[in-house]
Amino acid sequence: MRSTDPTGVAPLVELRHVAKSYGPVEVLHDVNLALRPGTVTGLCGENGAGKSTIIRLMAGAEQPTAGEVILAGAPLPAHTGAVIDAGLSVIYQELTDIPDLSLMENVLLGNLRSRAGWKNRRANLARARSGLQQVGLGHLDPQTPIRQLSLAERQLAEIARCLVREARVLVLDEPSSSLPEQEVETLLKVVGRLREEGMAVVYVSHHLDELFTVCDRLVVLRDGRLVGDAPTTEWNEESLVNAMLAKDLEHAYPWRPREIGEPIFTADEVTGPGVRGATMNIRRGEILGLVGLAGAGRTELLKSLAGVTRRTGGQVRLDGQDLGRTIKAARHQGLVYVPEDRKREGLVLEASIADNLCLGDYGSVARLGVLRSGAREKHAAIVTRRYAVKHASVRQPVARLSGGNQQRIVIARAVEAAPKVALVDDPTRGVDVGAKSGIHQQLLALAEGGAGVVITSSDTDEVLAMSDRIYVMAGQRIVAEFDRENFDREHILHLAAGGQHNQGQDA
Amino acid sequence: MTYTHASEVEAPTALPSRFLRRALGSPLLPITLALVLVCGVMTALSASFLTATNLTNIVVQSAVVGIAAVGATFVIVTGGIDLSVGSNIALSGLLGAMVAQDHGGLAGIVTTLVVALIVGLFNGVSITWLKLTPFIVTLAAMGIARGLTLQQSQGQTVYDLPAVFIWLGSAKVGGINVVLILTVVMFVSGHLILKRTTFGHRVYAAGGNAEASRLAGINVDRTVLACYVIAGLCAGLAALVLVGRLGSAAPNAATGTELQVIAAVVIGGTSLFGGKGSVVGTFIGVLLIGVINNGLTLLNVSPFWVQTVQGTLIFLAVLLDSFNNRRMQKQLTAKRSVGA
Amino acid sequence: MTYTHASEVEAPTALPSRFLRRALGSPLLPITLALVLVCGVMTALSASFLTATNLTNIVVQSAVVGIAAVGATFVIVTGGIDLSVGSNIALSGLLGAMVAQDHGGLAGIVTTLVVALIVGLFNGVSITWLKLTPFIVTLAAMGIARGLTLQQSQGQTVYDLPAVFIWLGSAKVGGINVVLILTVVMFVSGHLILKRTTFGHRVYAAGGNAEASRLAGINVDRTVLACYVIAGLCAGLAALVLVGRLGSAAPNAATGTELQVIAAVVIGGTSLFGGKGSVVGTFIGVLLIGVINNGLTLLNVSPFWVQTVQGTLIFLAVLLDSFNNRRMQKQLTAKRSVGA
Amino acid sequence: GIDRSGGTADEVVIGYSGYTLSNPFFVGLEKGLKDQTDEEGYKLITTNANGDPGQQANDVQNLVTQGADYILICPQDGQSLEPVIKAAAEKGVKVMSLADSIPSPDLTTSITASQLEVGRAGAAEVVKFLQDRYGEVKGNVVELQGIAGSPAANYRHQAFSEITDKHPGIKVVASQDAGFDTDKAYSVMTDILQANPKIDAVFAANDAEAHGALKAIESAGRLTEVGEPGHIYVGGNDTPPVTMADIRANLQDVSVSQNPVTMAKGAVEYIADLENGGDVKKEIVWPIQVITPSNYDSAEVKKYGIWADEID
Ligand SMILES: Nc1ncnc2c1ncn2[C@@H]1O[C@H](COP(=O)(O)OP(=O)(O)OP(=O)(O)O)[C@@H](O)[C@H]1O
Ligand SMILES: Nc1ncnc2c1ncn2[C@@H]1O[C@H](COP(=O)(O)OP(=O)(O)OP(=O)(O)O)[C@@H](O)[C@H]1O
Ligand SMILES: [Mg+2]
Ligand SMILES: [Mg+2]
Repeated sequence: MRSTDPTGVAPLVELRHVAKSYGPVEVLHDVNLALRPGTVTGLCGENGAGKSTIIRLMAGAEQPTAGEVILAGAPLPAHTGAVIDAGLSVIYQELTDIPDLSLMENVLLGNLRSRAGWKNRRANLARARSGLQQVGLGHLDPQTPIRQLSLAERQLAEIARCLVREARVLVLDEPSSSLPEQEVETLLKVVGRLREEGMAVVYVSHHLDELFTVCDRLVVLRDGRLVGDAPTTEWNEESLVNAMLAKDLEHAYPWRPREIGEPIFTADEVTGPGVRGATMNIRRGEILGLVGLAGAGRTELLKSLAGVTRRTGGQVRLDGQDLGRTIKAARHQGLVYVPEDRKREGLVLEASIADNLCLGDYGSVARLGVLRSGAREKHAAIVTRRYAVKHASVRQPVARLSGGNQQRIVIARAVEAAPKVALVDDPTRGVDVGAKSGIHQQLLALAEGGAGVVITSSDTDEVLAMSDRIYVMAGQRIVAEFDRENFDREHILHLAAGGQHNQGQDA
Repeated sequence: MTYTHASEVEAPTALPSRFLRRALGSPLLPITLALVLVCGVMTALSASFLTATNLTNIVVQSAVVGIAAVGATFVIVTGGIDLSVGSNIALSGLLGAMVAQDHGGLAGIVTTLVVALIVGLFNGVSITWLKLTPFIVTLAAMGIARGLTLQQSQGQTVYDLPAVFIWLGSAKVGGINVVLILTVVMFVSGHLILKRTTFGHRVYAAGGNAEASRLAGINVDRTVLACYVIAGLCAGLAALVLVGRLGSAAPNAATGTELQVIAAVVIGGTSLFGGKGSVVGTFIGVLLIGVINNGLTLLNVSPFWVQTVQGTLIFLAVLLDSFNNRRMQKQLTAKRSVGA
Repeated sequence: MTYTHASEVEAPTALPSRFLRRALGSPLLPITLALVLVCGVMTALSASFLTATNLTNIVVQSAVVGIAAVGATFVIVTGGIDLSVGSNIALSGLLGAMVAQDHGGLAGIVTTLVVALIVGLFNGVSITWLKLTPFIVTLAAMGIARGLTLQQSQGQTVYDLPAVFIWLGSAKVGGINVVLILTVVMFVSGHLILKRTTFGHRVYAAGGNAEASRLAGINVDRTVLACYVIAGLCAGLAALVLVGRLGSAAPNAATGTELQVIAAVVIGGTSLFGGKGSVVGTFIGVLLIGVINNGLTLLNVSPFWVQTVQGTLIFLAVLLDSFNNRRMQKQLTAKRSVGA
Repeated sequence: GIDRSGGTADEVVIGYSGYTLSNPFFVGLEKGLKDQTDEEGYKLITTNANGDPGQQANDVQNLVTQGADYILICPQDGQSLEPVIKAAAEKGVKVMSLADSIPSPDLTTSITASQLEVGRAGAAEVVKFLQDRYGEVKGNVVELQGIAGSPAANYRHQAFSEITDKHPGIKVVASQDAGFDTDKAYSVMTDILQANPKIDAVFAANDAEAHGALKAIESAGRLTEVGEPGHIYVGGNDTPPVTMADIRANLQDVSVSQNPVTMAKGAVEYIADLENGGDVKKEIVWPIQVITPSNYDSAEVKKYGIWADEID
């Protein structure tokens, strides 16, 4: 049920002829946008289209180079704090939590209740709990240090932070990119409820189904220009994709049958932090999927296999040889690991694109330990073109790329290393619909070249669509295995959930 | 969820055990144990160590570094540093002493505190408004303040000071040194401000991730500025203690104190990268340094060996700290996985 | 695509202009301007300043700090710090001198370098294997090394050293001081290692994001360890220069040098948080400090004012740096948007 | 002795608080103390404040805790030790200053060479040198001061100011802080030589500085032996081994020596007198000796003692 478009109501937020430049590049051109109470506006566009930039302008985190932003009839205050006080709250694309603080202090960041400056512990705990409950984290102790939580949990905590602020306008920049299915449902329910309460919501996502489920209106951005703005009912997937990419999307998941060889990688009863037991193998030329619910331990398993965390037991062999205990050794034997948290584990944010692309693997850019002059830039120019990374210069810090383009850098570095085995955690997080298939193509090409590829994703359908075989994880164990011909979504999800339930019983 | 959550365990009846568990789980436990260990060794080796007078002496002797370190904890939690603290102590103490001679002790005390505050303000403003690096700003302030001290004193020690001015550093109230009381008050209030107020929350947030804090609406600049002002004020109080205790203000006073102050804070577990740390930790760090210095004199360690032994003891203490912390972490991890 | 790719702009024919553009766009431009400005003022005020001898003097006087600062740049780029450099210079210089007296200059030189390397190794191993904080480890090393120096020398200066041992610090080759040549060689090779080798790349990566670097297959621990060893070796070379030019090794040599070294590196734009910086910047930082010290002596500024003036000049230089950097950024933005 | 905690009841405990170890003069003091306390059978406890007056106050306090009967202090800044000396005296500890004076009424005695007199002796040699060279007191003189703000530096600067006030012919071409440090003196002197083509004499606040100045003169190519025409006079004080070597090599003109070894021995002998019921004067001024290349072999100097040779 969607309320009718309340065009008659005065807008809460208005962008008038807004433009924004970073150095040489104008990334937003003459954007006009109005947000009305009780409406969810979906903002879509390919990576680097300018979505996050619009959002930073609305938050007061950056100032437009032209035009103005109006909040509730008045010009937007120049400071983020004042904007928040005026009732506009933002969830940024990248996590903005503070790892050393507790969950509670993060949820109530800059927003603690106090009496004459003294924290009101009871009230704050209650507020944090209620915020956490709304996003389905009610079971967590608010005093836990937030660094102990998984990426998904931290993303939810970020949402809880906005909910406790009693905002009138809520802006969510790809809130679902690292969330598993059930959590996305919870999130969409919360957004629906907030709309009923009369809030104006902006929702950014690369998942079209979410946009069609929750949004009243869809606004499309292409190369910094508004190219479409209409009620959701007037859009369909095809027209939306066409507006975003200015072309049709051929086919979403480019899976092809392939010659699959003998096992190249075997793990026998592996245990480690967050892994209670995994026996598995990967074959040459195979794409292997790991399916599980949030916290099932997929990330932890991949980390254990790669030697990122110390394995406490079991045996891992690659190409017939014992795999080294450190990531460095594993890397040397031809294994790459792609982390899910690109900002913290994948990139040196202040370093340039070129530097990030050759990080730790100088084969093509150095001879005898000496970097070849210009080789880094040349290599980067080739790779960024191959992966269609939208950038101004290969010398610019990778921090200045849009989220989806940063993700492409992380993937590109791994794939270009031509590994024997690639462990890829959530490869398309934050990547637009157009580029997703590009990344899938790269992974497929890697497998076709004889490598074994393991993928996980917060989007189970992606894993099912791309894999030749899957393992189901539950309760930090591998509980089942399916070949592609036996993929049964309902059954698999049932096992993933059931596994966890069984595990809970035997504890 | 497969983890044991504290919220389930923390029944209100389990209060004392909860306190115990928290103390045992504290990251400060190992360094505290190291302190206790050092004290134990000193007690065994020297009969003079574990006496009321000597323990009071240790605190009184550590008071200047300690009080300054309370302020430095704030600064370091923001991810900053204050190299000017020693010079600030010298300058504010000297100017206060000069004013005290001419206009009385009270005017002197006010002068000392105002001067110290101005130095803190200079640091804070340069760092937040002018966006200069804390290290260089406070290094420059260190040179400027020491230079002004020399220039104002013309290299001469100022002595013969009014009783009011030296009261803080030399008086006793009911048999207890005022310095002792002041030190305790400073540490307790520093701890409460950092842990129990929203200002303290902002300090940790600003140090943990300035950008995220700014996006969450925290006025990071104002928070950081306040921390440098607090550090300045603490240096002023430390100056009053030092001048009071020595009965004179020397132009070379507190040379090198900045390093001792930062060392105490860092040994106490505060990270130079900001966002982490506590005044309680600083207290333990200050005591550890104080006990080692005091103990080595009591044991009549040859002055030629003192620095080597000091360095080694500090190294061993933090080594113990790190081993214990890692063991504890492992145990905790193991327990979680099993207990689930 | 609406973006100007650097690769499109950089036609191979535009080489000289490309160099110019890069130099003009360098973040080091403003601090270099500050240096030039200070030099200009000194030239105007003192006729002796802009002479070949004096300029040589400046580099020679700055050589100890400079050579040590090359190593410190590596350490600081990893996000670490080395407080032990001054003590390391004293200890390695002293032990080398003692051995040189008994077993000849060559044995002395080897001793100095080996001792300095061992101190660096101690720091590096404690930081990477034992996971201790650089600040505390090197603080402890600073105390231990200074203590050993005192203890070994029994407070005495060692003098009357073989010619070979003091060659590096005192000889001239073809009328040019060997110190000058060594300093230049150290800076150039430090620069090349950091910017042109894969090792240098790993150093920046480790300092920029240790976790991401580790996951990308970089042995972060080994990289960091190597940086501390390099810093140790540089301290050893600095010791040879110091002992050589004084013809003697004093137990209190190089006291406080660590602060000057770190200051030079930080003034040169290297971030104490790691991941950013350059040896070229350090060179400019060293020169800036050297020129200021030299100029103040030439101008015979009163000792009571020297520190104030030094502090003020450093403050003004970095202030100019920060203003210019911000203005430049803005101009660049404006110009490029117009040109785009 | 009074037994407060450590030590046996009849053992005499002597505490010594020094303020630095990295200068041979203080090593000489410690040597004298150690030799003589061994001789008398006393227990000696030594501390080193590393140049920090606050730490020195702590040290004195800690020496009291350890049951010292006598405390000998070589002060960094005498003024700042008054309160702790008072507290020590109140507990019955006899406190004496060694090598430098402390303005405290609670001192039992002070055994010092007047630092002002040391400075004056050196300054008088500069005057004599200029008089010899030009027939009148005139010329270009460099003053290398000690650590700015330290009492010893102040006294020497005061002595130097006295002669420049008295002899307007003396032109002070440079007056800089060389921090009692050889390398700093080297750098500062290098610059001064650069700025001043004509220099007659260097008045250094101690011999560590004098040695650095000599090295700077050497590397500027302006080093000549004492007595040669155009020689730059260098004078300092303390006479540690390095300086003794420079004097013997005929490179340094003058060093004003205070013999720390005999001074320290003397101090312990006074304590022995006190223990034996004797009485000592409130103030004992230890003699000083000017040592030059022409007199170091003389009977006078031999009688006074070249302490550098004793500790080497
Ligand atoms: N600080 C900056 N400096 C320079 N360019 C920037 C900066 N921030 C963003 N950009 C550029 O602005 C463009 C728009 O980025 P933005 O983050 O708004 O994209 P987005 O639509 O959110 O993309 P994504 O879906 O990948 O998150 C990108 O090309 C990006 O490289
Ligand atoms: N070192 C560790 N020791 C114990 N538990 C950990 C550790 N690291 C993470 N965890 C916890 O393990 C759980 C599993 O997280 P993990 O990231 O492996 O799940 P996942 O299956 O990848 O799910 P998703 O990434 O989709 O959230 C999380 O709840 C996390 O808090
Ligand atoms: Mg974005
Ligand atoms: Mg995961």
